[in-house]
Amino acid sequence: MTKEMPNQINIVYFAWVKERLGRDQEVIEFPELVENIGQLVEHLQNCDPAYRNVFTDLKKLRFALDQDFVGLDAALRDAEELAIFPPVTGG
Amino acid sequence: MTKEMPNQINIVYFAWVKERLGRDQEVIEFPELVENIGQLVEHLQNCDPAYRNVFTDLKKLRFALDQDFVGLDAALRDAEELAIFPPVTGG
Amino acid sequence: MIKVSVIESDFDAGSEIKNLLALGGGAVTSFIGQVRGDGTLDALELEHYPAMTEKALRKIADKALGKWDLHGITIIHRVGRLRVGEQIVLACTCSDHRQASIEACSYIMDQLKTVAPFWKKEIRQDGSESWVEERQSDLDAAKGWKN
Amino acid sequence: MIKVSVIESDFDAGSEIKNLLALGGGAVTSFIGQVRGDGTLDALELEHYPAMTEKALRKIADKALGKWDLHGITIIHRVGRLRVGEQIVLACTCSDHRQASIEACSYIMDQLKTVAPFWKKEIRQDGSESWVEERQSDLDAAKGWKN
Repeated sequence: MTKEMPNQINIVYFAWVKERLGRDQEVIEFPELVENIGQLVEHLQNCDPAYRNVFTDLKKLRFALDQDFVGLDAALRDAEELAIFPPVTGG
Repeated sequence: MTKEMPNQINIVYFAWVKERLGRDQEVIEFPELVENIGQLVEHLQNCDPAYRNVFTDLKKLRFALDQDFVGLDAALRDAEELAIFPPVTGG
Repeated sequence: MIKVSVIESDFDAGSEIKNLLALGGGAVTSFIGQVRGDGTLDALELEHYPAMTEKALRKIADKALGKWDLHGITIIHRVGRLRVGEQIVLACTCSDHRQASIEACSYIMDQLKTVAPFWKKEIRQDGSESWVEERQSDLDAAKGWKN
Repeated sequence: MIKVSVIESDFDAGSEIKNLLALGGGAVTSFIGQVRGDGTLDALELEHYPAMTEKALRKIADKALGKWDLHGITIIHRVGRLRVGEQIVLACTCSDHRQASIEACSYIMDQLKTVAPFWKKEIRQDGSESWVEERQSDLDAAKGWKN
Protein backbone atom coordinates (compact mmCIF):
# COMPACT_ATOMS: atom_id res chain seq x y z
CA MET A 1 0.00 0.00 0.00
CA THR A 2 1.37 3.38 -1.03
CA LYS A 3 1.58 6.20 1.44
CA GLU A 4 -1.69 8.05 1.50
CA MET A 5 -1.62 11.62 0.21
CA PRO A 6 -4.23 13.82 1.83
CA ASN A 7 -6.88 15.27 -0.47
CA GLN A 8 -8.96 18.25 0.44
CA ILE A 9 -12.41 19.61 -0.28
CA ASN A 10 -14.46 22.59 0.72
CA ILE A 11 -17.60 21.62 2.59
CA VAL A 12 -20.54 24.02 2.91
CA TYR A 13 -23.47 23.54 5.30
CA PHE A 14 -27.00 24.89 5.26
CA ALA A 15 -30.07 25.19 7.47
CA TRP A 16 -30.02 23.11 10.65
CA VAL A 17 -26.85 21.27 9.59
CA LYS A 18 -25.06 24.63 9.61
CA GLU A 19 -26.69 25.70 12.89
CA ARG A 20 -25.86 22.48 14.74
CA LEU A 21 -22.26 22.37 13.51
CA GLY A 22 -21.87 26.07 14.29
CA ARG A 23 -20.21 26.90 10.97
CA ASP A 24 -21.23 27.41 7.37
CA GLN A 25 -18.13 26.05 5.68
CA GLU A 26 -14.72 24.54 6.22
CA VAL A 27 -11.89 22.94 4.27
CA ILE A 28 -11.47 19.27 5.11
CA GLU A 29 -8.42 17.11 4.44
CA PHE A 30 -9.08 13.44 3.95
CA PRO A 31 -7.01 10.35 3.13
CA GLU A 32 -6.97 8.92 -0.40
CA LEU A 33 -8.82 5.87 0.82
CA VAL A 34 -11.87 8.05 1.18
CA GLU A 35 -13.35 7.96 -2.28
CA ASN A 36 -16.99 8.85 -2.00
CA ILE A 37 -19.31 10.99 0.10
CA GLY A 38 -20.41 8.17 2.35
CA GLN A 39 -16.80 7.38 3.22
CA LEU A 40 -16.05 11.06 3.83
CA VAL A 41 -18.97 11.37 6.23
CA GLU A 42 -17.79 8.26 8.06
CA HIS A 43 -14.28 9.71 8.19
CA LEU A 44 -15.60 12.93 9.74
CA GLN A 45 -17.68 11.00 12.26
CA ASN A 46 -14.57 9.10 13.31
CA CYS A 47 -12.54 12.30 13.66
CA ASP A 48 -14.90 14.35 15.78
CA PRO A 49 -18.01 13.54 17.86
CA ALA A 50 -19.58 16.85 16.70
CA TYR A 51 -20.10 15.25 13.28
CA ARG A 52 -21.40 12.04 14.82
CA ASN A 53 -23.99 14.18 16.54
CA VAL A 54 -25.18 16.10 13.51
CA PHE A 55 -24.82 13.33 10.93
CA THR A 56 -26.59 10.70 13.04
CA ASP A 57 -29.42 10.00 10.61
CA LEU A 58 -28.06 10.00 7.07
CA LYS A 59 -31.59 9.66 5.67
CA LYS A 60 -32.20 13.23 6.83
CA LEU A 61 -29.25 14.62 4.88
CA ARG A 62 -28.88 15.61 1.26
CA PHE A 63 -25.67 16.23 -0.69
CA ALA A 64 -24.55 18.31 -3.63
CA LEU A 65 -21.16 17.96 -5.28
CA ASP A 66 -20.06 21.05 -7.19
CA GLN A 67 -23.67 22.23 -7.04
CA ASP A 68 -25.34 19.09 -8.34
CA PHE A 69 -27.49 16.81 -6.18
CA VAL A 70 -25.79 13.47 -5.64
CA GLY A 71 -26.12 10.40 -3.45
CA LEU A 72 -23.84 9.05 -0.71
CA ASP A 73 -22.08 6.86 -3.27
CA ALA A 74 -20.95 9.78 -5.43
CA ALA A 75 -17.18 9.77 -6.05
CA LEU A 76 -15.36 12.81 -4.69
CA ARG A 77 -12.65 12.70 -7.38
CA ASP A 78 -11.62 16.28 -8.15
CA ALA A 79 -14.75 17.92 -6.83
CA GLU A 80 -14.13 21.30 -5.25
CA GLU A 81 -17.20 21.79 -3.13
CA LEU A 82 -19.40 19.41 -1.20
CA ALA A 83 -22.64 20.74 0.28
CA ILE A 84 -24.40 18.96 3.14
CA PHE A 85 -27.90 20.05 4.08
CA PRO A 86 -31.39 18.88 5.05
CA PRO A 87 -34.04 18.09 2.43
CA VAL A 88 -34.98 21.31 0.63
CA THR A 89 -38.21 23.10 1.51
CA GLY A 90 -38.45 26.00 -0.92
CA GLY A 91 -41.20 27.02 -3.30
CA MET B 1 -108.99 15.92 -28.93
CA THR B 2 -109.48 19.38 -27.43
CA LYS B 3 -108.98 22.48 -29.47
CA GLU B 4 -105.34 23.49 -29.45
CA MET B 5 -104.50 26.71 -27.62
CA PRO B 6 -101.39 28.43 -28.95
CA ASN B 7 -98.48 28.85 -26.54
CA GLN B 8 -95.69 31.32 -27.03
CA ILE B 9 -92.02 31.62 -26.20
CA ASN B 10 -89.28 34.14 -26.77
CA ILE B 11 -86.42 32.69 -28.82
CA VAL B 12 -82.98 34.29 -28.84
CA TYR B 13 -80.24 33.46 -31.34
CA PHE B 14 -76.48 33.89 -31.18
CA ALA B 15 -73.40 33.73 -33.37
CA TRP B 16 -73.90 32.23 -36.83
CA VAL B 17 -77.46 31.12 -35.99
CA LYS B 18 -78.35 34.77 -35.46
CA GLU B 19 -76.45 35.87 -38.57
CA ARG B 20 -78.02 33.29 -40.85
CA LEU B 21 -81.55 33.88 -39.59
CA GLY B 22 -80.97 37.61 -39.80
CA ARG B 23 -82.48 38.34 -36.36
CA ASP B 24 -81.40 38.05 -32.75
CA GLN B 25 -84.78 37.25 -31.21
CA GLU B 26 -88.45 36.74 -31.90
CA VAL B 27 -91.63 35.62 -30.17
CA ILE B 28 -92.95 32.35 -31.56
CA GLU B 29 -96.43 30.95 -31.13
CA PHE B 30 -96.75 27.21 -31.24
CA PRO B 31 -99.53 24.64 -30.83
CA GLU B 32 -99.99 22.75 -27.55
CA LEU B 33 -98.94 19.54 -29.24
CA VAL B 34 -95.43 20.93 -29.36
CA GLU B 35 -94.07 19.97 -25.97
CA ASN B 36 -90.31 19.94 -26.19
CA ILE B 37 -87.51 21.73 -27.99
CA GLY B 38 -87.09 19.09 -30.67
CA GLN B 39 -90.76 19.37 -31.56
CA LEU B 40 -90.57 23.16 -31.59
CA VAL B 41 -87.61 23.09 -33.98
CA GLU B 42 -89.51 20.68 -36.23
CA HIS B 43 -92.55 22.96 -36.07
CA LEU B 44 -90.43 25.94 -37.15
CA GLN B 45 -88.87 23.95 -39.97
CA ASN B 46 -92.34 23.08 -41.24
CA CYS B 47 -93.50 26.69 -41.06
CA ASP B 48 -90.65 28.39 -42.87
CA PRO B 49 -87.81 27.16 -45.12
CA ALA B 50 -85.46 29.74 -43.52
CA TYR B 51 -85.42 27.57 -40.37
CA ARG B 52 -84.93 24.41 -42.41
CA ASN B 53 -81.86 26.07 -43.84
CA VAL B 54 -80.28 27.16 -40.57
CA PHE B 55 -81.38 24.21 -38.43
CA THR B 56 -80.27 21.57 -40.96
CA ASP B 57 -77.76 19.85 -38.72
CA LEU B 58 -79.15 19.66 -35.18
CA LYS B 59 -75.83 18.25 -33.93
CA LYS B 60 -74.31 21.69 -34.56
CA LEU B 61 -76.86 23.46 -32.37
CA ARG B 62 -77.05 23.95 -28.63
CA PHE B 63 -80.03 25.03 -26.55
CA ALA B 64 -80.64 26.86 -23.31
CA LEU B 65 -84.04 27.13 -21.66
CA ASP B 66 -84.39 30.06 -19.31
CA GLN B 67 -80.60 30.34 -19.33
CA ASP B 68 -79.78 26.70 -18.55
CA PHE B 69 -78.23 24.33 -21.07
CA VAL B 70 -80.70 21.62 -22.08
CA GLY B 71 -81.09 18.94 -24.73
CA LEU B 72 -83.60 18.63 -27.57
CA ASP B 73 -85.91 16.58 -25.34
CA ALA B 74 -86.30 19.35 -22.74
CA ALA B 75 -89.95 20.17 -22.05
CA LEU B 76 -90.94 23.73 -22.91
CA ARG B 77 -93.64 23.91 -20.21
CA ASP B 78 -93.78 27.49 -18.90
CA ALA B 79 -90.29 28.48 -20.02
CA GLU B 80 -90.04 32.11 -21.08
CA GLU B 81 -86.88 32.10 -23.14
CA LEU B 82 -85.31 29.56 -25.44
CA ALA B 83 -81.81 30.24 -26.77
CA ILE B 84 -80.50 28.53 -29.90
CA PHE B 85 -76.83 28.85 -30.73
CA PRO B 86 -73.73 27.01 -31.93
CA PRO B 87 -71.39 25.22 -29.51
CA VAL B 88 -69.71 27.79 -27.27
CA THR B 89 -66.12 28.84 -27.94
CA GLY B 90 -65.19 31.19 -25.09
CA GLY B 91 -62.30 31.13 -22.66
CA MET C 1 -65.19 35.22 -2.26
CA ILE C 2 -66.40 34.84 -5.81
CA LYS C 3 -66.06 37.59 -8.37
CA VAL C 4 -67.29 37.12 -11.90
CA SER C 5 -67.29 39.85 -14.46
CA VAL C 6 -68.09 40.26 -18.16
CA ILE C 7 -66.63 43.46 -19.55
CA GLU C 8 -65.65 45.18 -22.77
CA SER C 9 -62.71 47.07 -21.27
CA ASP C 10 -59.35 45.55 -20.41
CA PHE C 11 -58.53 44.18 -16.96
CA ASP C 12 -55.46 44.50 -14.75
CA ALA C 13 -54.37 40.96 -13.88
CA GLY C 14 -51.85 42.22 -11.35
CA SER C 15 -54.45 43.98 -9.24
CA GLU C 16 -56.89 41.07 -9.47
CA ILE C 17 -54.14 38.75 -8.22
CA LYS C 18 -53.38 41.17 -5.39
CA ASN C 19 -57.01 41.02 -4.31
CA LEU C 20 -56.76 37.25 -3.98
CA LEU C 21 -53.35 37.44 -2.27
CA ALA C 22 -55.02 39.70 0.30
CA LEU C 23 -57.06 36.67 1.40
CA GLY C 24 -53.80 35.20 2.70
CA GLY C 25 -54.31 31.64 1.54
CA GLY C 26 -50.73 31.22 0.43
CA ALA C 27 -51.30 29.83 -3.07
CA VAL C 28 -52.65 31.98 -5.90
CA THR C 29 -52.85 30.70 -9.47
CA SER C 30 -53.88 32.78 -12.44
CA PHE C 31 -54.46 32.00 -16.07
CA ILE C 32 -54.71 34.65 -18.76
CA GLY C 33 -55.97 33.93 -22.25
CA GLN C 34 -54.92 36.31 -24.96
CA VAL C 35 -55.74 36.77 -28.66
CA ARG C 36 -52.96 34.88 -30.38
CA GLY C 37 -51.84 36.16 -33.75
CA ASP C 38 -51.20 33.76 -36.63
CA GLY C 39 -50.00 36.14 -39.31
CA THR C 40 -53.38 36.90 -40.87
CA LEU C 41 -55.65 37.33 -37.83
CA ASP C 42 -56.59 40.90 -37.00
CA ALA C 43 -59.00 40.52 -34.10
CA LEU C 44 -61.58 38.35 -32.42
CA GLU C 45 -65.17 39.46 -32.00
CA LEU C 46 -66.45 38.00 -28.71
CA GLU C 47 -70.22 37.63 -28.49
CA HIS C 48 -72.09 36.39 -25.45
CA TYR C 49 -75.59 35.74 -24.09
CA PRO C 50 -75.89 38.54 -21.56
CA ALA C 51 -78.86 37.12 -19.64
CA MET C 52 -77.04 33.85 -19.10
CA THR C 53 -73.34 34.64 -18.90
CA GLU C 54 -72.95 35.72 -15.29
CA LYS C 55 -75.15 32.85 -14.16
CA ALA C 56 -72.98 30.40 -16.10
CA LEU C 57 -69.75 31.87 -14.67
CA ARG C 58 -71.13 31.71 -11.12
CA LYS C 59 -72.13 28.10 -11.68
CA ILE C 60 -68.58 27.28 -12.79
CA ALA C 61 -67.15 29.05 -9.73
CA ASP C 62 -69.61 27.26 -7.41
CA LYS C 63 -68.65 23.89 -8.84
CA ALA C 64 -64.96 24.68 -8.32
CA LEU C 65 -65.72 25.66 -4.71
CA GLY C 66 -67.44 22.31 -4.27
CA LYS C 67 -64.38 20.43 -5.51
CA TRP C 68 -61.52 22.29 -3.80
CA ASP C 69 -60.95 24.30 -0.63
CA LEU C 70 -60.66 27.77 -2.05
CA HIS C 71 -60.62 31.20 -0.42
CA GLY C 72 -61.46 33.02 -3.58
CA ILE C 73 -62.16 32.80 -7.29
CA THR C 74 -62.03 35.59 -9.84
CA ILE C 75 -63.28 35.10 -13.39
CA ILE C 76 -63.17 37.97 -15.86
CA HIS C 77 -64.20 37.49 -19.48
CA ARG C 78 -64.09 40.22 -22.04
CA VAL C 79 -66.53 40.67 -24.93
CA GLY C 80 -66.53 42.83 -28.03
CA ARG C 81 -63.72 43.30 -30.51
CA LEU C 82 -60.32 42.23 -29.18
CA ARG C 83 -57.25 42.70 -31.32
CA VAL C 84 -54.27 40.36 -31.54
CA GLY C 85 -52.30 40.52 -28.30
CA GLU C 86 -55.21 41.71 -26.15
CA GLN C 87 -56.27 39.85 -23.04
CA ILE C 88 -59.52 37.84 -23.32
CA VAL C 89 -59.99 36.05 -20.04
CA LEU C 90 -58.63 35.78 -16.52
CA ALA C 91 -59.22 32.90 -14.11
CA CYS C 92 -57.63 33.30 -10.71
CA THR C 93 -57.88 31.11 -7.61
CA CYS C 94 -56.65 31.32 -4.05
CA SER C 95 -56.22 28.33 -1.76
CA ASP C 96 -54.12 27.14 1.17
CA HIS C 97 -52.59 24.52 -1.13
CA ARG C 98 -50.88 24.93 -4.46
CA GLN C 99 -52.34 21.85 -6.06
CA ALA C 100 -55.91 22.86 -5.20
CA SER C 101 -55.24 26.35 -6.50
CA ILE C 102 -53.69 25.15 -9.78
CA GLU C 103 -56.23 22.40 -10.43
CA ALA C 104 -59.17 24.70 -9.73
CA CYS C 105 -57.78 27.28 -12.14
CA SER C 106 -57.33 24.61 -14.81
CA TYR C 107 -60.86 23.30 -14.18
CA ILE C 108 -62.38 26.76 -14.48
CA MET C 109 -60.67 27.32 -17.83
CA ASP C 110 -61.85 23.95 -19.15
CA GLN C 111 -65.42 24.77 -18.09
CA LEU C 112 -65.21 28.27 -19.60
CA LYS C 113 -64.36 26.69 -22.93
CA THR C 114 -67.36 24.38 -22.89
CA VAL C 115 -70.25 25.67 -20.74
CA ALA C 116 -70.05 29.46 -20.77
CA PRO C 117 -72.11 31.16 -23.50
CA PHE C 118 -69.37 32.94 -25.45
CA TRP C 119 -68.70 32.75 -29.16
CA LYS C 120 -65.59 33.87 -31.00
CA LYS C 121 -65.52 35.17 -34.52
CA GLU C 122 -62.18 35.60 -36.26
CA ILE C 123 -61.69 38.82 -38.20
CA ARG C 124 -58.88 38.47 -40.74
CA GLN C 125 -56.68 41.29 -41.98
CA ASP C 126 -58.34 40.97 -45.41
CA GLY C 127 -61.72 41.64 -43.80
CA SER C 128 -63.03 38.07 -44.00
CA GLU C 129 -64.81 36.65 -40.97
CA SER C 130 -65.42 33.16 -39.65
CA TRP C 131 -66.87 31.72 -36.46
CA VAL C 132 -64.49 29.62 -34.41
CA GLU C 133 -65.63 26.00 -34.17
CA GLU C 134 -65.61 24.00 -30.96
CA ARG C 135 -62.53 21.86 -30.50
CA GLN C 136 -62.67 18.20 -29.55
CA SER C 137 -59.64 18.70 -27.29
CA ASP C 138 -61.62 21.23 -25.24
CA LEU C 139 -64.54 18.83 -24.90
CA ASP C 140 -62.17 16.06 -23.86
CA ALA C 141 -60.47 18.31 -21.30
CA ALA C 142 -63.80 19.30 -19.77
CA LYS C 143 -64.91 15.67 -19.63
CA GLY C 144 -61.68 14.77 -17.85
CA TRP C 145 -63.02 16.31 -14.63
CA LYS C 146 -65.59 14.21 -12.82
CA ASN C 147 -68.76 16.30 -13.26
CA MET D 1 -37.02 33.25 -22.93
CA ILE D 2 -35.99 32.06 -19.51
CA LYS D 3 -35.69 34.40 -16.56
CA VAL D 4 -34.69 33.11 -13.15
CA SER D 5 -34.06 35.35 -10.22
CA VAL D 6 -33.26 35.00 -6.51
CA ILE D 7 -33.92 38.22 -4.64
CA GLU D 8 -34.52 39.63 -1.18
CA SER D 9 -36.86 42.38 -2.33
CA ASP D 10 -40.48 41.87 -3.34
CA PHE D 11 -41.54 41.28 -6.94
CA ASP D 12 -44.38 42.67 -9.03
CA ALA D 13 -46.27 39.68 -10.40
CA GLY D 14 -48.37 41.88 -12.67
CA SER D 15 -45.37 43.25 -14.53
CA GLU D 16 -43.74 39.81 -14.79
CA ILE D 17 -46.95 38.47 -16.31
CA LYS D 18 -47.06 41.39 -18.75
CA ASN D 19 -43.54 40.50 -19.89
CA LEU D 20 -44.71 37.00 -20.79
CA LEU D 21 -47.93 38.27 -22.38
CA ALA D 22 -45.71 40.41 -24.62
CA LEU D 23 -44.47 37.16 -26.20
CA GLY D 24 -47.96 36.78 -27.64
CA GLY D 25 -48.38 33.05 -27.03
CA GLY D 26 -51.96 33.36 -25.92
CA ALA D 27 -51.81 31.38 -22.67
CA VAL D 28 -50.02 32.68 -19.58
CA THR D 29 -50.21 30.89 -16.24
CA SER D 30 -48.76 32.17 -13.01
CA PHE D 31 -48.46 30.75 -9.55
CA ILE D 32 -47.60 32.83 -6.51
CA GLY D 33 -46.65 31.31 -3.17
CA GLN D 34 -47.13 33.45 -0.13
CA VAL D 35 -46.28 33.14 3.58
CA ARG D 36 -49.51 31.77 5.05
CA GLY D 37 -50.32 32.77 8.59
CA ASP D 38 -51.60 30.20 11.07
CA GLY D 39 -52.23 32.42 14.10
CA THR D 40 -48.80 32.05 15.71
CA LEU D 41 -46.43 32.35 12.74
CA ASP D 42 -44.62 35.66 12.43
CA ALA D 43 -42.32 35.12 9.46
CA LEU D 44 -40.33 32.66 7.42
CA GLU D 45 -36.57 32.89 7.10
CA LEU D 46 -35.63 31.70 3.62
CA GLU D 47 -32.08 30.42 3.28
CA HIS D 48 -30.51 29.22 0.06
CA TYR D 49 -27.27 27.94 -1.45
CA PRO D 50 -26.21 30.92 -3.55
CA ALA D 51 -23.65 29.11 -5.70
CA MET D 52 -26.22 26.49 -6.66
CA THR D 53 -29.60 28.20 -6.69
CA GLU D 54 -29.65 29.87 -10.09
CA LYS D 55 -28.18 26.75 -11.68
CA ALA D 56 -30.94 24.66 -10.10
CA LEU D 57 -33.67 27.07 -11.23
CA ARG D 58 -32.30 27.09 -14.78
CA LYS D 59 -32.24 23.32 -14.80
CA ILE D 60 -35.91 23.25 -13.76
CA ALA D 61 -36.78 25.74 -16.50
CA ASP D 62 -34.80 23.77 -19.09
CA LYS D 63 -36.59 20.56 -18.17
CA ALA D 64 -39.94 22.30 -18.51
CA LEU D 65 -38.91 23.58 -21.95
CA GLY D 66 -38.06 20.02 -22.91
CA LYS D 67 -41.51 18.80 -21.92
CA TRP D 68 -43.78 21.53 -23.27
CA ASP D 69 -43.77 24.06 -26.10
CA LEU D 70 -43.23 27.26 -24.17
CA HIS D 71 -42.39 30.79 -25.28
CA GLY D 72 -41.17 31.86 -21.89
CA ILE D 73 -40.62 30.93 -18.26
CA THR D 74 -40.10 33.25 -15.32
CA ILE D 75 -39.09 31.95 -11.91
CA ILE D 76 -38.54 34.35 -9.04
CA HIS D 77 -37.75 33.10 -5.55
CA ARG D 78 -37.23 35.37 -2.61
CA VAL D 79 -34.82 34.77 0.27
CA GLY D 80 -34.33 36.38 3.67
CA ARG D 81 -36.99 37.15 6.26
CA LEU D 82 -40.52 37.17 4.82
CA ARG D 83 -43.41 38.06 7.08
CA VAL D 84 -46.88 36.51 6.99
CA GLY D 85 -48.69 37.63 3.84
CA GLU D 86 -45.55 38.37 1.85
CA GLN D 87 -44.89 36.78 -1.52
CA ILE D 88 -42.26 34.02 -1.61
CA VAL D 89 -42.19 32.68 -5.12
CA LEU D 90 -43.48 33.27 -8.62
CA ALA D 91 -43.59 30.73 -11.44
CA CYS D 92 -44.96 32.01 -14.72
CA THR D 93 -45.20 30.31 -18.11
CA CYS D 94 -46.28 31.35 -21.60
CA SER D 95 -47.39 28.93 -24.28
CA ASP D 96 -49.67 28.75 -27.32
CA HIS D 97 -51.84 26.28 -25.42
CA ARG D 98 -53.47 26.60 -22.03
CA GLN D 99 -52.83 23.03 -20.93
CA ALA D 100 -49.11 23.26 -21.70
CA SER D 101 -48.92 26.57 -19.88
CA ILE D 102 -50.79 25.32 -16.79
CA GLU D 103 -49.02 21.96 -16.61
CA ALA D 104 -45.58 23.54 -17.01
CA CYS D 105 -46.34 26.01 -14.21
CA SER D 106 -47.49 23.16 -11.96
CA TYR D 107 -44.38 21.14 -12.85
CA ILE D 108 -42.06 24.03 -12.05
CA MET D 109 -43.65 24.48 -8.62
CA ASP D 110 -43.36 20.76 -7.85
CA GLN D 111 -39.69 20.85 -8.84
CA LEU D 112 -39.05 24.02 -6.82
CA LYS D 113 -40.33 22.21 -3.75
CA THR D 114 -38.00 19.28 -4.18
CA VAL D 115 -34.84 20.12 -6.16
CA ALA D 116 -34.09 23.80 -5.56
CA PRO D 117 -31.74 24.51 -2.65
CA PHE D 118 -33.98 26.60 -0.41
CA TRP D 119 -34.77 26.02 3.23
CA LYS D 120 -37.54 27.59 5.27
CA LYS D 121 -37.35 28.33 8.96
CA GLU D 122 -40.51 29.31 10.80
CA ILE D 123 -40.23 32.23 13.21
CA ARG D 124 -43.08 32.21 15.73
CA GLN D 125 -44.53 35.27 17.41
CA ASP D 126 -43.08 34.03 20.73
CA GLY D 127 -39.61 34.07 19.16
CA SER D 128 -39.23 30.30 18.81
CA GLU D 129 -37.80 28.95 15.57
CA SER D 130 -38.05 25.66 13.72
CA TRP D 131 -36.94 24.41 10.35
CA VAL D 132 -39.73 23.28 8.04
CA GLU D 133 -39.51 19.58 7.24
CA GLU D 134 -39.97 18.15 3.79
CA ARG D 135 -43.46 16.91 3.06
CA GLN D 136 -44.21 13.52 1.56
CA SER D 137 -46.97 15.09 -0.55
CA ASP D 138 -44.39 17.33 -2.23
CA LEU D 139 -42.15 14.36 -2.99
CA ASP D 140 -45.12 12.44 -4.38
CA ALA D 141 -46.14 15.39 -6.54
CA ALA D 142 -42.64 15.75 -7.96
CA LYS D 143 -42.45 12.02 -8.66
CA GLY D 144 -45.78 12.20 -10.50
CA TRP D 145 -44.05 13.81 -13.49
CA LYS D 146 -42.05 11.43 -15.64
CA ASN D 147 -38.47 12.52 -14.95
